Amino acid sequence: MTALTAPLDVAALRADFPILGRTVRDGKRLVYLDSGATSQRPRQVLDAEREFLERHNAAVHRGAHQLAEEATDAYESARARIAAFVGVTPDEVVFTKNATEGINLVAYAMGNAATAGPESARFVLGPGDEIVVTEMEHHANLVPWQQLAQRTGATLRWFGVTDDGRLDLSDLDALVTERTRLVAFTHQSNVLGTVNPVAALVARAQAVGALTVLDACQSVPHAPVDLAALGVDFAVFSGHKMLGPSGIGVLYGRRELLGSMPPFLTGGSMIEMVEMARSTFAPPPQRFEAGVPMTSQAVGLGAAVDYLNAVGMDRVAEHEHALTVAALAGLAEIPGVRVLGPGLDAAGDVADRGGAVSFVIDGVHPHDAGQVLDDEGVAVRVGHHCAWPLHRRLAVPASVRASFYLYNDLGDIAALLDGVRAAQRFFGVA
Amino acid sequence: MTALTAPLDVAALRADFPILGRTVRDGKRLVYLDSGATSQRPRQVLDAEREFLERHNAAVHRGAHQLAEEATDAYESARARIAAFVGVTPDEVVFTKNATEGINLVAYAMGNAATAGPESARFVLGPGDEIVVTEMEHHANLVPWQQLAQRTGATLRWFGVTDDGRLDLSDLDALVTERTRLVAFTHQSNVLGTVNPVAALVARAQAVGALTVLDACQSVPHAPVDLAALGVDFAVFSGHKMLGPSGIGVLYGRRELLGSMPPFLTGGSMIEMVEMARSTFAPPPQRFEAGVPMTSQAVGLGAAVDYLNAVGMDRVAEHEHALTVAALAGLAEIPGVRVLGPGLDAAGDVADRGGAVSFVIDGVHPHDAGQVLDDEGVAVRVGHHCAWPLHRRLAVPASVRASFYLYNDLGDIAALLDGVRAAQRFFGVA
Amino acid sequence: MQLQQMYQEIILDHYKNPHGRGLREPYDAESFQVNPTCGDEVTLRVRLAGDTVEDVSYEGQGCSISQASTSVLTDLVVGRGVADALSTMDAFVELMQGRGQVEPDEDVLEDGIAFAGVAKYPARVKCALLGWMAFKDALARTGGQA
Amino acid sequence: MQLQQMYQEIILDHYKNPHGRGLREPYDAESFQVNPTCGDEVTLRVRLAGDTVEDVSYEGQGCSISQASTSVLTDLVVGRGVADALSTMDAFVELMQGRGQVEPDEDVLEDGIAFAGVAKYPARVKCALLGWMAFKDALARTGGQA
Ligand SMILES: Cc1ncc(COP(=O)(O)O)c(C=O)c1O
Ligand SMILES: Cc1ncc(COP(=O)(O)O)c(C=O)c1O
Repeated sequence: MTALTAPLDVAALRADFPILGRTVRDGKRLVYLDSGATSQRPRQVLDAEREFLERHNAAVHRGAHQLAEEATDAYESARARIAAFVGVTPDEVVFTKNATEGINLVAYAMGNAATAGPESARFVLGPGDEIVVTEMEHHANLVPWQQLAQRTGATLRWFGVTDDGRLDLSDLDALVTERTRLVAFTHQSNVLGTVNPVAALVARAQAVGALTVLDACQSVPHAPVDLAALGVDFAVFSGHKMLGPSGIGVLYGRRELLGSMPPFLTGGSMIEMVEMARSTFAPPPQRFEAGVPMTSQAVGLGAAVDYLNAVGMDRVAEHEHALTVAALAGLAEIPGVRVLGPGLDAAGDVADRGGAVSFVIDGVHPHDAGQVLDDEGVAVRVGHHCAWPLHRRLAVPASVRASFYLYNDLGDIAALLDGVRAAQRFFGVA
Repeated sequence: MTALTAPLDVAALRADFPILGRTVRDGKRLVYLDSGATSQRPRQVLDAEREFLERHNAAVHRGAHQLAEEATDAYESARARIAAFVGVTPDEVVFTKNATEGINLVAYAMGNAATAGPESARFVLGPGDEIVVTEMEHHANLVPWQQLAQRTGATLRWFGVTDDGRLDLSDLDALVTERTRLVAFTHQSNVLGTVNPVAALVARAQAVGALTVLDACQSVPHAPVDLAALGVDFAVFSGHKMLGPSGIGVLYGRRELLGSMPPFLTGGSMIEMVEMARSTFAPPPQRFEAGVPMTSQAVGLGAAVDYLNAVGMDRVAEHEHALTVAALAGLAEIPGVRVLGPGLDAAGDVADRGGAVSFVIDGVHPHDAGQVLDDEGVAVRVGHHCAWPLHRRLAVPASVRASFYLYNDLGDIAALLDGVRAAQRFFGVA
Repeated sequence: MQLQQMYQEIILDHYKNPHGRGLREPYDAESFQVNPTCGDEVTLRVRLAGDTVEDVSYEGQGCSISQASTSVLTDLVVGRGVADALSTMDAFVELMQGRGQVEPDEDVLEDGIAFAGVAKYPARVKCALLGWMAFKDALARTGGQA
Repeated sequence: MQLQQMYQEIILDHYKNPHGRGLREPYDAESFQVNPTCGDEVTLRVRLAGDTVEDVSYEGQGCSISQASTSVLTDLVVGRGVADALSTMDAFVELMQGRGQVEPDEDVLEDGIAFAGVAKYPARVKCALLGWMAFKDALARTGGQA
């Protein structure tokens, strides 16, 4: 891959992240390869949130005093910048506490449609209706749909995964049919790195009139994503995976869908009129933001988006691609290591694959491998990474996952590879 | 009331709150009387969150590396301190994004009980069952129950409010009966300041086997509260109203109830076992905390609780009581001002009343009064304060609310009274 | 004191002596609008004669800003063509959402220019627009007749 | 390198050569336990003779810590009285939850003392307790027989 733009100055970026300067386990340099679970925050994000709290904090959309005005402006300005970051309009962006809540929001709103007014009819599900997911979903994009099916009597079906970690679309037309009401799938697998063919899935879903829900948790932080251009109906992502605060996520919904969808959480700030016996509800996005929201967290996420824009998402993606290729190449050279998900092609490159590299080591349990890596200062994740069915499909109970972000460099990859070899030595398998 | 303890050194406390040092509207000193909507944060809380993010940030309960260990410890230590603050055990404390989510959690879990296993049978609601609320509830403790009733066919009933702003319990036995499955009520009204007789309500609910849900949003921040001693089954409160971060709230549930209640939000970290077709769930509190949680926010709320403990909740309550008495006395002297909720008795004191003072001014709309106050630097809230039915009951469309916290002093009350007089002058009614 | 900027004499005059207040018959369409944060409300009726706004009548409760702006509204639209009234509305909405950056045109907005100061207080913009939203909605409800 | 503290030779020995592994008949009760974060699992059977733990047999997959601790478990409880076995379990649980602050008693825990280092790694405590939780659960399931 030829770099289209100037490469990242990782050393300069790293200086923005205070935590990367610390050491772990008796003075080892911290090699943080767990950004797929949660990313670290640059000073700019921490400062933005603090400045808000020290100067402008107030309840938003509820007060008429100056602080309330300023807080509301900061909150709505963040919404506008975050919306622009993913190519949509502000009224299509709902703040949630995390991506998980966003998916649950859609699932519960669909459940609520049965007892809501006629304008929500298109969301009603029942026996005979089908929801389609994939075998590579994070639990967050699987369990809510299982539960919705259980509550409504709808049927859950799913795409399989091929041995090399791609979605098996061979039965696309048999799986997504006139009975399908919703197709929920991940943009990029948090285990395999696999980037799924959104266009093909959306086209088929649209052809049968099914709604689409995109889990963009692992794509939006790592590459330019234009949700409107992708044509999905709903999408979710989390602030904490993209340099922003924990406690905030985003649900994107197409305007006309949010406009006719019944509410989920109810309470203050999402109403139009309340009487003791009944209530009516505000237009979106307020309809879906009950209670005092994640105010400073929205401001922090706005700053994270500004930071990513300044770096350039194209460059972030290229940088992570280079790290991924290096990791795959390095792991391929270590006997007894098997990578889950797409590997390098004959040219030493790989397409449609992001920077989550999960692997197993013959004779070393992932937990034990992780422990050795930790002892070397290398933070990876071990387990099934909230994708248990995928691990069962790949016939491994668990795996080691290294995941990359803009602050990682080739030295981090080298540390990972050294750690893997150390684990093999420690457990006597090399 | 005789002070039992040394009074607060408000000037010293104020120095901990950076925002209180700012000015508004052309150099006016900020007089922040909107803590009932959201409180301000002391430096100690901001520092705790920042220290966590710069040193220990990681996904909790998901990783085996050192940062993940430290983050998990910080998160669970916060849970333990927050639980102790309200007299309960850590496994009875569920973190939510705000109090509103906590109430919705209980309402939705009850809705889910219909399709969950037999162990959840006691939560199932249907036609003929009744839910009892009060006319003074915040929308957050009203609309979720309206919606649950709508979804399940149960009936919503409610206690009325007397002219002086107390709960009308004259029909307690007629309202809470064998048909009642749940009684939800506020501990302290966010409009009237009224502190409700929890013991009487809990006793009656227990006598008929109904669950109780306490909205403790306005009590836990302002007075010592022992939820276990109160005997309620569930309670909620929000971090942002008690010097803590936005984006975090607490649901307390009695251990045996949380243990048999079906989940609400589903996804990562709340499961026991996941297959494509079905899942089983972790014990509480994890069962109710799906997805990456509000990690740094829990740490911040832990620091807020430490701060409040250091000040002493008894002293906070006494201090606010003194401010409330001063405000009520001062407002009583201004012709044309009518306070909603309990006023001073003959001895110039008032019992069972917290520091939210809402009022109307003859001839000056609350919005206009709020504007004049804002112009003087006094931040109050105007509107129905998310308690629209209560305002309808009191025959006013809206009111002005001043609400107090530990950082307010008698000078702030004087500014409020001056502002009210200024509003009367400006609109030619005095 | 910035208050005078917001509460221009014109606004206070309309507040104290509202024009066209009261609900009148006959009318072609009625709209009820409410401000969800403060409970302020307006019921507004529109009577058309062909393409002309023949009468606007209203009733409601609210702050000085919402009451005055509805009063100004009747001055600006009664007796005008529907298209004309709508373009005046657009100008007023633009002014109100302009954060104090929009220069109002007195020829178009007449007394409405007094609301320029209100536009600097975002929380009050909804107040100023309450009656106008009711007018817009009522016009839409006249449907085929317009 | 702190690793050696955690992975004592005794642990690695039990891991490589587990004692009592395999599922055997007859048994009075069986328990299946899983670690929800990593998918490690154990199926464990208990056979009582009166008040004595006659046999513990097990099968499963997991890391060195969970495998070794289940192996140590069989050494510590087979042939002991139920009450005895449970108090040994309590001592082991106390050690594991002690964050490295609890001094293990070799007379009670024998090879189990090797896990003192694991107690310093909270994320691994669940691994060390997996087999023990299965043992406790299986014992409970023997019900009236015990
Ligand atoms: C009495 C009461 N209940 C519930 C709430 C809702 O709290 P939150 O918006 O933090 O969920 C509030 C505050 O807005 C309140 O004052
Ligand atoms: C692909 C994917 N989907 C969903 C989630 C859930 O995100 P959150 O836990 O922030 O809700 C994650 C991360 O944990 C993820 O990687």
